[in-house]
Amino acid sequence: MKKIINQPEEVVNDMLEGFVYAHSDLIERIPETGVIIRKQETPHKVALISGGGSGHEPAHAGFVGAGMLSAAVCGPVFTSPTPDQILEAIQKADNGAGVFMVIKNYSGDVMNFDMAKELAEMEDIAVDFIIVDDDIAVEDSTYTAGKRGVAGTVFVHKILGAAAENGASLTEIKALAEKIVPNIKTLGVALSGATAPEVGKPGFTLAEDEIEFGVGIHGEPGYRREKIAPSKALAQEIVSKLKEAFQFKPDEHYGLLVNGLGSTPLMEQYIFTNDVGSLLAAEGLNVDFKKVGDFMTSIDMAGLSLTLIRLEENKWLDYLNVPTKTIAW
Amino acid sequence: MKKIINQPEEVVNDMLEGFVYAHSDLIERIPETGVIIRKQETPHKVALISGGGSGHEPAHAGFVGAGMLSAAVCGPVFTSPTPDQILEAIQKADNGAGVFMVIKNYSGDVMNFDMAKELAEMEDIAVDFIIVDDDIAVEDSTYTAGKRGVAGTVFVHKILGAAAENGASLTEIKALAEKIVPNIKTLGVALSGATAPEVGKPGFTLAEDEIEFGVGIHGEPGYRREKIAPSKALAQEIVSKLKEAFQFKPDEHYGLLVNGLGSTPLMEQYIFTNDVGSLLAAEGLNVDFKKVGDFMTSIDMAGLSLTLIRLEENKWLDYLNVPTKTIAW
Amino acid sequence: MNVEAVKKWMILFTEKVNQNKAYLSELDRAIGDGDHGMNMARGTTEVMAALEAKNPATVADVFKLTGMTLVSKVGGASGPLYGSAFISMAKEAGTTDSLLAILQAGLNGIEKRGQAVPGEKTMIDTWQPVIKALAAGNLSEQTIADAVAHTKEIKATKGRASYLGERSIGHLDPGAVSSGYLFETMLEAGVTND
Amino acid sequence: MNVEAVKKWMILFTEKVNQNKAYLSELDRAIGDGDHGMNMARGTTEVMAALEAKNPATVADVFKLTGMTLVSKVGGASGPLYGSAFISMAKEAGTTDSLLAILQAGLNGIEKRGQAVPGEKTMIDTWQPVIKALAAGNLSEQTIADAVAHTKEIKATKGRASYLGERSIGHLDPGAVSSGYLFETMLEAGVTND
Ligand SMILES: Nc1ncnc2c1ncn2[C@@H]1O[C@H](COP(=O)(O)OP(=O)(O)O)[C@@H](O)[C@H]1O
Ligand SMILES: Nc1ncnc2c1ncn2[C@@H]1O[C@H](COP(=O)(O)OP(=O)(O)O)[C@@H](O)[C@H]1O
Ligand SMILES: [Mg+2]
Ligand SMILES: [Mg+2]
Ligand SMILES: [Mg+2]
Ligand SMILES: [Mg+2]
Repeated sequence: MKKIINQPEEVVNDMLEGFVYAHSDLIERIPETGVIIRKQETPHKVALISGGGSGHEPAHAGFVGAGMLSAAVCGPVFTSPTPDQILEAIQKADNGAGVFMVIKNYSGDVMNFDMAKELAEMEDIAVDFIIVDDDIAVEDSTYTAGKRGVAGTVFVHKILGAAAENGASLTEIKALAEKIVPNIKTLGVALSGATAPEVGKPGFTLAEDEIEFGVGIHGEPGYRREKIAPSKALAQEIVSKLKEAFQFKPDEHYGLLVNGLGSTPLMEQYIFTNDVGSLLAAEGLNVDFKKVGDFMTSIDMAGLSLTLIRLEENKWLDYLNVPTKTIAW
Repeated sequence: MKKIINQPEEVVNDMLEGFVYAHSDLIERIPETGVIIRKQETPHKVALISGGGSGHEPAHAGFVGAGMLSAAVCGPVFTSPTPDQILEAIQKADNGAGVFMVIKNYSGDVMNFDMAKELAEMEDIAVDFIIVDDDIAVEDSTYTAGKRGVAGTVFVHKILGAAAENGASLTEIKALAEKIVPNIKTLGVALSGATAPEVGKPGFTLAEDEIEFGVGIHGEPGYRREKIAPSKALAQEIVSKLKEAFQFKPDEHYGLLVNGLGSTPLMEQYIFTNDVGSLLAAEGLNVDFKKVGDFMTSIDMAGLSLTLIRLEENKWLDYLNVPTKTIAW
Repeated sequence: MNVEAVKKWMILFTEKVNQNKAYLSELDRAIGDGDHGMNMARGTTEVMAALEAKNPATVADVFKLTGMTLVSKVGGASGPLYGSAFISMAKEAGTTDSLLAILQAGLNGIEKRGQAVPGEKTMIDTWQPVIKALAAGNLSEQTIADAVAHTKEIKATKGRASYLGERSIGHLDPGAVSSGYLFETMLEAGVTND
Repeated sequence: MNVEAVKKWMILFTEKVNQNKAYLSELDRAIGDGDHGMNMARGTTEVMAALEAKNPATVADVFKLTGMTLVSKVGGASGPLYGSAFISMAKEAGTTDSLLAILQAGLNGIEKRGQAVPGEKTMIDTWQPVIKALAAGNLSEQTIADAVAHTKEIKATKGRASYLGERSIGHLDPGAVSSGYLFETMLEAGVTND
């Protein structure tokens, strides 16, 4: 493991200190916690909070700011934050209009945020939440933990953040969340595993000519390993799976997010984007919104994911387009 | 080499196509060229252009837009673009107020941009330029090619871009450029070499526990190889070299840019930023501007660089802070 | 139930977890994300510090402090699960002295929090057979070891390991192993039903 | 000077560069950025296409088309340098038939464009000795080979290799090697002073 760090146990603290140092105009850290909170909160609006384990930078702290999150709760690397930390975020972010939590579907995140909600309700803070489960690599069934929450979560932050900034109530945000989440789907491909600093070795290893489709953002395994193929072929595989999941119909409107997993250069991300664009055009889809870059990473994993959102309402596109004052959107 | 690409010879074209597909609201490509040009140019202002070999994404095309560049000329990977391509950019970007070129100090870039200038002048377009040589890893002397131009170039784009947007004349921009460039200095450290797709293997290789200080952004060698050390120690080495080059005096005002070289995750960049911040504070410096992320990469090189700009005038800070409409600033 | 025995139990459990920190993480690396040892070691070490600092007087208070500490220091899936177990055990210990009833309350807490049932390759697959054996009067190191070992054969349907589907078979569940330590040290500490 | 011989020269040079593309890049990987073979192959191949398409009638026109094509297709450092060389040679060829004067004009073009002088480990260190030998009437494959080989001993002070300082010693300069091919094929094609 070759990393620019100090003590592996201190990576999250050191990183958050650097984050606050670099962005003190926009955000601050609640002392002694992993909570990053925006400096100027719009009064009387619903507070939107998110979080999870660290290692997904710029998520989630990079999305704290006007038009997106009110606060992000940063747990240890790949480990959900604890309910007391989430509670701190809820208490500080609440403006009296209630708090909405965006939770990625991982057992740990769901349980910890749920406990925090119970604690907050004991203090009469109105809390609601949505569980994002956009990763179509995993089969959904009532007998499993269900699909995982991955890069599509960033669209949820953006759209709900814009709605909250716009004055939507907690009930309205919940309703909007329940409408958009089923319309967001993601599939990723990894070229290498991620190395968590305290673990010191990659979560999985791939041969020099191997890739894996459908990996999660914590090194969870995917659905198929195979020989590396040209970008066009990777795009083909991923788009075809998304096509099946969405049941593409010509003339539908979509937004796309090509998301680097941590160590894949922009050059490759744009080449892949180009191939995806051709395939979506061939399906007769309108792609009204596009975003390319590192948004929800897996530390130093090489690879990328493609997220599509079906824009069932024009309003969603407006929400995606409205400017934010955040570090990473 | 494991990369998400199609034909290695086509990477630049494919990437530019993806770039245009993703950002058609802001930029366009001059057909059959590697020139990315902004869609809405502010009338009657000096056009600012830059460019060089590809492989430094998001530089330079990511900085095309209101408040920064008018156009970026993208050559083959790590190879300067040719004078005819640069001429196209000059011709299309010119608004009648002249064209200012920001050139990184590499023999190839200097010669090709210089030839383009000669060609443009034959068409009565007023062209001036600055050569950026911020890399203090290389000794400057009249007997060498001089210091290289690296990540500090992004500060030049930002400051001159803001000045141009503000209506500065070609002469004023030249004068400003000559003032700021000697106040910008950069030093980098690599954890791995970069692999150009057509070359297929890294420009240099480092052992699993080795790093190299002072590498250039095309895999040019640095000044020292040594065992990997904690982030604090890397920051110490780099800050001490910058201290010597600037001759830090307490209470001076600086801006900083921590720049990832391509495959180094944000987690590491922020940890390093935190260590740099402590060292600069200990020197009694005021750091009024901070930027962290991938700005001038070297394809998939692991490592980062630290750029400091001494803010001799308040105006420079204002120029750094004014918002842009670009993809990557 | 003797409060000193319960404290000893917590001490022995912490030691056992810390001795096996790397092993637990290694098990988790195979079918999860490789942090279960780190999570449990961090949590139990904090429990030790809290118990020393506050020196709770009753069994219920020991369990409560343990549960609250685990909830606020472990994170991940195991934090809320072990935390909920101990908090439920604390509530039960306030009204009864029966180890069986207390452990059953703990299991209920886990099941409620994690929405899982026996047979899904989780810590529940240690807790449930242990409680059954305790009820039948034949809880031993062997019954615990058997329960833990049995998780190897199960296909995971909850927790991170469920993403592996069939490929989770053949691996021990890390949470089941750490729960095995919990019950082994319970026996060692002499915490018994009577 | 014979226009057919000059065209043959360009064809042979293109072939030689393409045969040695990997070798030139390998030389550049050691002390530069590994693309000299790619750059020169791309450029000369385009020169071939341009010469075939336009079929220029005079020596000056062949040089001019070659120079313009190299300038607009090679990029990097070698593009403007070789381009300037051929464009200067074209100008000279318009007024004289002397190979010596023409090559000297080419060298002047390189020196002006690159601001370098002999002894800096660049292509100039092939051009200059070759021209000197031609003037003395003893240009041969051997004098060319010697000039190229000599760049091994020089410390680079221009171009990318200069960043290596002392470490550039012991390596051939890629541009000097490709210029070696230029003059070898000039002899092969029978382009001579008379
Ligand atoms: N829903 C659940 N119900 C019961 N136990 C669970 C559940 N989900 C996970 N577990 C247990 O938690 C263990 C993993 O804990 P840990 O690695 O600390 O958390 P994480 O999975 O968040 O990294 C699993 O081995 C399993 O025993
Ligand atoms: N200033 C200069 N004057 C003359 N020749 C030069 C100069 N700079 C570089 N060269 C030549 O160019 C060659 C490198 O060309 P190439 O690799 O194609 O370009 P780049 O260095 O831009 O990658 C060197 O080997 C050297 O011979
Ligand atoms: Mg975890
Ligand atoms: Mg080059
Ligand atoms: Mg785990
Ligand atoms: Mg080269």
